[in-house]
Amino acid sequence: MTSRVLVSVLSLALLAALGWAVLSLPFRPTGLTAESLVKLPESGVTNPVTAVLLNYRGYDTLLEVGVLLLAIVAVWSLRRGEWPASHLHDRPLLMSLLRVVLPVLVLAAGYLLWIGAFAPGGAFQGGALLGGAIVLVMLGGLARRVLAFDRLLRAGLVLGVIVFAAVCAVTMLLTGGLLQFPAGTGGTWIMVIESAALVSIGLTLGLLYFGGRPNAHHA
Amino acid sequence: MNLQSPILLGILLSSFVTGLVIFCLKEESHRLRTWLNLLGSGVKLVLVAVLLSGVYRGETYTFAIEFLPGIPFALGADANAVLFVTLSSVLWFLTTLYAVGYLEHTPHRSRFFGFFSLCVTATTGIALSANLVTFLTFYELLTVTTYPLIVHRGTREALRGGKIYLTYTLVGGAVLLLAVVWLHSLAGPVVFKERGAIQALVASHRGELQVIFLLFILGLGVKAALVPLHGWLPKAMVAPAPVSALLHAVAVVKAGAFGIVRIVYDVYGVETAATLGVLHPLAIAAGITIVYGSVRALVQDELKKRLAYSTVSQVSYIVLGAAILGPVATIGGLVHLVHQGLMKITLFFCAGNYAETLGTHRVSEMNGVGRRMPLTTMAFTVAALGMIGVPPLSGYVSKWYLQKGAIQAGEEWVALVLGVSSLLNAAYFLPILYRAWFNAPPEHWPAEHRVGRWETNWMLLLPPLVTAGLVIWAGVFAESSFSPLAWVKLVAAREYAP
Amino acid sequence: MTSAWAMAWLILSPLVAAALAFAFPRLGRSLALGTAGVVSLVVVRLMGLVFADGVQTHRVSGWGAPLGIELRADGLSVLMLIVTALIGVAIALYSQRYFVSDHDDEALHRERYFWPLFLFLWTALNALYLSADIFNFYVTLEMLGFAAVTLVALAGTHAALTAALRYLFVSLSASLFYLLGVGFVYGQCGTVDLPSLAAQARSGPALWVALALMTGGLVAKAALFPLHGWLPPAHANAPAPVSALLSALVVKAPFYILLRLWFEAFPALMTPAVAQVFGALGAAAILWGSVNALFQARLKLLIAYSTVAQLGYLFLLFPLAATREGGFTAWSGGLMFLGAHACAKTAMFLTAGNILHAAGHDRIEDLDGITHLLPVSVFAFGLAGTSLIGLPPSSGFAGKWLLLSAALAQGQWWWVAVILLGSLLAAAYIVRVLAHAFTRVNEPKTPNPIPPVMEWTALALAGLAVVLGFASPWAAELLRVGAPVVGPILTGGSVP
Amino acid sequence: MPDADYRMFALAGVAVFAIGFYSLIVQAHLLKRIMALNVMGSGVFLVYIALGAQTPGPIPDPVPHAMVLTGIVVSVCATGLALALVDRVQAAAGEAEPGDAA
Repeated sequence: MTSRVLVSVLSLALLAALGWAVLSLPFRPTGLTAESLVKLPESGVTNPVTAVLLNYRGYDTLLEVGVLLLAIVAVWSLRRGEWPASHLHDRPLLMSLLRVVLPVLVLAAGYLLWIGAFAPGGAFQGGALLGGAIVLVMLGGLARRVLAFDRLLRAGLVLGVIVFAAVCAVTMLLTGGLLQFPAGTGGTWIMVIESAALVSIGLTLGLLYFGGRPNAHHA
Repeated sequence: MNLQSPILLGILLSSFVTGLVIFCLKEESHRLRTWLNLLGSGVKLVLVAVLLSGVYRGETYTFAIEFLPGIPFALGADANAVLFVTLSSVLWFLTTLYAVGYLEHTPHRSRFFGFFSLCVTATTGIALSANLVTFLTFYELLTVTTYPLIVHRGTREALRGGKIYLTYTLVGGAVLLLAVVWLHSLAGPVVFKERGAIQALVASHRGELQVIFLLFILGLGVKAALVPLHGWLPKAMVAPAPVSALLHAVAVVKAGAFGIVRIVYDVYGVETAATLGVLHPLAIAAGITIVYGSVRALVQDELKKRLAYSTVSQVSYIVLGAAILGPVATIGGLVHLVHQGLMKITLFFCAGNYAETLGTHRVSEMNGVGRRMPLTTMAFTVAALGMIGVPPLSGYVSKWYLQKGAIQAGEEWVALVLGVSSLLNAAYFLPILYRAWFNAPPEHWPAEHRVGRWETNWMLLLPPLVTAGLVIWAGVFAESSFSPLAWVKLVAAREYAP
Repeated sequence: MTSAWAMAWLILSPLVAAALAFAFPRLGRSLALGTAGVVSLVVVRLMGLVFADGVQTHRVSGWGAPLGIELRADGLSVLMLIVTALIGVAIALYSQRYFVSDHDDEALHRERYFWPLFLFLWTALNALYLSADIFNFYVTLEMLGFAAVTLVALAGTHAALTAALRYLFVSLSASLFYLLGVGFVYGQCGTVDLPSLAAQARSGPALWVALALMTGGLVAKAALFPLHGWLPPAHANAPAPVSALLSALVVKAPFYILLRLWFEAFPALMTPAVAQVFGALGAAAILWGSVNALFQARLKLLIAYSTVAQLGYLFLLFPLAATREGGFTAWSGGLMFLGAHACAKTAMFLTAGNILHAAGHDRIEDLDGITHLLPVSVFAFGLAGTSLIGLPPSSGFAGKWLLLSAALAQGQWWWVAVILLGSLLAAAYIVRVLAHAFTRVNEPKTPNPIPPVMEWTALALAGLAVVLGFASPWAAELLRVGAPVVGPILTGGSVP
Repeated sequence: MPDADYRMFALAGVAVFAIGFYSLIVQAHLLKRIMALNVMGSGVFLVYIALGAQTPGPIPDPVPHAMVLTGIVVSVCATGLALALVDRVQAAAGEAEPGDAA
């Protein structure tokens, strides 16, 4: 227990230092709010957060989409997806529910993607919904059918990275700058990137829930 | 350093490339390996001959490429360099021949001859280095390439010997590195040149220069086997005979002695060193080593051990020569660099022959070997008498100059030391000669096997006869215009030029 | 090719290749080889540009700091990129044969996933070395960490998995510390762009805490003593090429960020005390790591502990480069040492992999006569050893020489003692291995055959580690471009 | 209301961070340690949001906002990876209790 005492002392010291730092920060930090609003018209979107994510700091997001793909690669390399037998045969009740809910979820995901340009929302939020939809489908007992399309799944998972990279290449050919969109076309490019990302994010989240590479007797 | 002389690089590559090629050879391809060895050492010999005549005619050779920022990797051929490179290339040729004969029908010969060639590359590199960093480079290369030769037999004993050798030499190397870096931080890139390169600093950094000199002597003294840093040498006797021969006559021990010569004459400058007051302690250390080595040699029954301690003693003659101010002593020390090499390699060749042919390793087993192996024993006798300093053999020449130089410099105690050591030399060599010639041979030798129509394999017989011949030549024709002595006089003249 | 395109190629080609290698598992090997080729060519081009017209910067999305992210390539970045490419090519070649050694499903599975993970690792490193944005550093660090951990786990043994998990926990918590630090920096300075931070040259308690948080995280990732505990098991139990990647490259990335933070962004906070503390930890790492290496029973553990020790030398750069006189000498010395260690350590781990493969074990005591089985590999091990010990003319020697001359010029003799002692200890644990290699055995066992490429890659890298010593003037030249530490290379006082 | 003082949230954030750190060290159970990491992460994100809200101007600073989104995605991936690895470790450890696996 001496170790616990030691660690708690350590954590308290850490807390003290951190609190001190917080309080010694300038009361009104000079953020980048003004700057981001000034540049907003050129960014191609009107939602400043989306502008930061896909335009000002779009490069972060490129790598981040890479990290998502890396995560699924890592999980698949680690283990086969296990699936309770109870989830492997159809569940009529849940199925009937899904018939109603799925279209709505997909629609909502699409809506979030679109609205992200002007208001809170975007590929990640939409992707989260899509992921949820996929989880439901699997719980519905369709895991077998979802995982059957190994090729298709892999294609969908890499779609985000590939399209993002392609957009980088094309726009660079046009403007000579990495992720620099031709004037006035920002919105379109962002939409292209986000729609591809939406698919990959949705699939990634759903398959992370499955927690492993498709198993022989699943696929 | 605008003038590049490819010949200097050629001298290094002649053995370096040979070594690399030999590594790649199959174990079975004896003939090819032998020819490569002889070719490599032959080419080196020719190149060195060209160099020698060139320097004699007063041409200058330099070669430099970028190495460390501001410090080139530089080769050069001053008189000292030529002296040592000639010695090592001549003796390498003979030792190669000897080693080929000696190691017939033993395993891992590709490995052996590969490292053997690299080892010689390191030695010639040490000789030709034109600045301290290059010298350090080859000095460490020598350490590394000698280890596999010492442990070649792979026995527990060999490995222990190798470990002790590395412990001594690597620690010495670290001390040397410290000395080199420190001196550079004071003096900038240190290039070897007659009369020294650091006089300018004496006034401002006297104390540091003294400490650095001490570090240099400690670092180099390990290989030069100065007492008490000599502990590795007897242990390294586990190596095969040709290796011991090379180690004692040209490679490791000699590299250490040569290094001390370089530091005294071409880095500090002997006069500068004298004004720093560091020569006298060095002379005393050398004196102690000379006596101590001889005394220890006296009590060894194992022939190679006796020879090893005799080396400890004899190599310090060179150091002693360097440590006494005055041209005559310098001549004595430098010429002994060559003479000791010739004599000691002869002795080791012969020791190897006895062991190979008759299986005799101990002095006590050597009764009558002279009758069984007259030629070998004749060579042994010449070299032993040379060591004792019997005129007109080469050993006599070096001792005479050392004696004279010491008295000139007013260091009479040195004369005493030399006298004592000569007596001791006689005391541990003459009994061997007596046994060999005048005692009756035993019924049968410990492990005899006849090879060839001579008393032993001709490849084992020829080298000692040649080197013994050289021992006589270097003594008898010492005063001729083309002898080690003549060359060394040239060096001394330049060193003490007004 | 403009520098913008060069940077884009360096980041996008391994990323796309990684994605494709996952989508089409059969293409993994060829994709890796292709990427290796492309990246090497582009790096050379970028080096040319940096030599020709100095530091190269590119404003991603055209905004530029502080709102946007900037990519930047100065001498240091290019050096790191070159080292990465060098090792990357070697690993790509070596692994062509390593994973298909035995044709069971497990081996196949490993190979299928090795390639995309390896390519992600490469992406992360290239992106990290080209970034000039401390938040972007965080993203690349995470990509790096995920790839590294998963690669360790790829070995599949219980030991490897446990080590990987420990590594993951350290890596993730360290990243969070770093991220919190970035948050404070942003709150204080309103930017996360390195040059802008340098321009502000702020100080104050918040920044102290922020820098402490980031440093703590990075030091843990870089396995600096006393936070090195996770490294030996992870590096020793991973597959050989992975061990090489981890020791040669992965631990160097956080060190690189530390240099950027302390020397470039917040030089004001680099007080002599801080510098000495870094140095002291480095010295402790050298001694602790070397001594532990001496007593390891397994070859790969010995090499891993040697990594702990060698990383210590890198941190000697802090006290020696922070001093005005001879600062740049120490700076270039330390970074040359980094490159030297990368080559030597890769060669050693690949050799260990060959020995493991041929002899079926890596117990040092049972390596008697291994020279007869694997002469090339053992020779490679020895060569790499000379560079690790720092014997001339190896690149390790060049690095140590510069560190030593800086230390002597600054009168910090205690670092001199540490460096020399470390070299001797390194010699001790390397000779310990080689001695067994030379031991004569009467009936040498017949080894499993080793694909030549696996032996020769190791030898090539070892040779490189030695001859690169002659490249040290060139390296100093390169490092001078945009270096935060200025001044000449010390060549000592000049003699009339 | 941008002129309000949100530093309380930042303090809460660092507190959460410290708590997470504590349990990361003391917890032996692997799942709890993974949760601890998530707690730490949430603390960091809270600090970012609070600092973003604290800046002057009509709306909160979008940059930390976007950074948090990035951070969340990364931590989701991290959690997924960690869970898979833990499971694999325990499978390899046989019937060992989760606690003793690492």
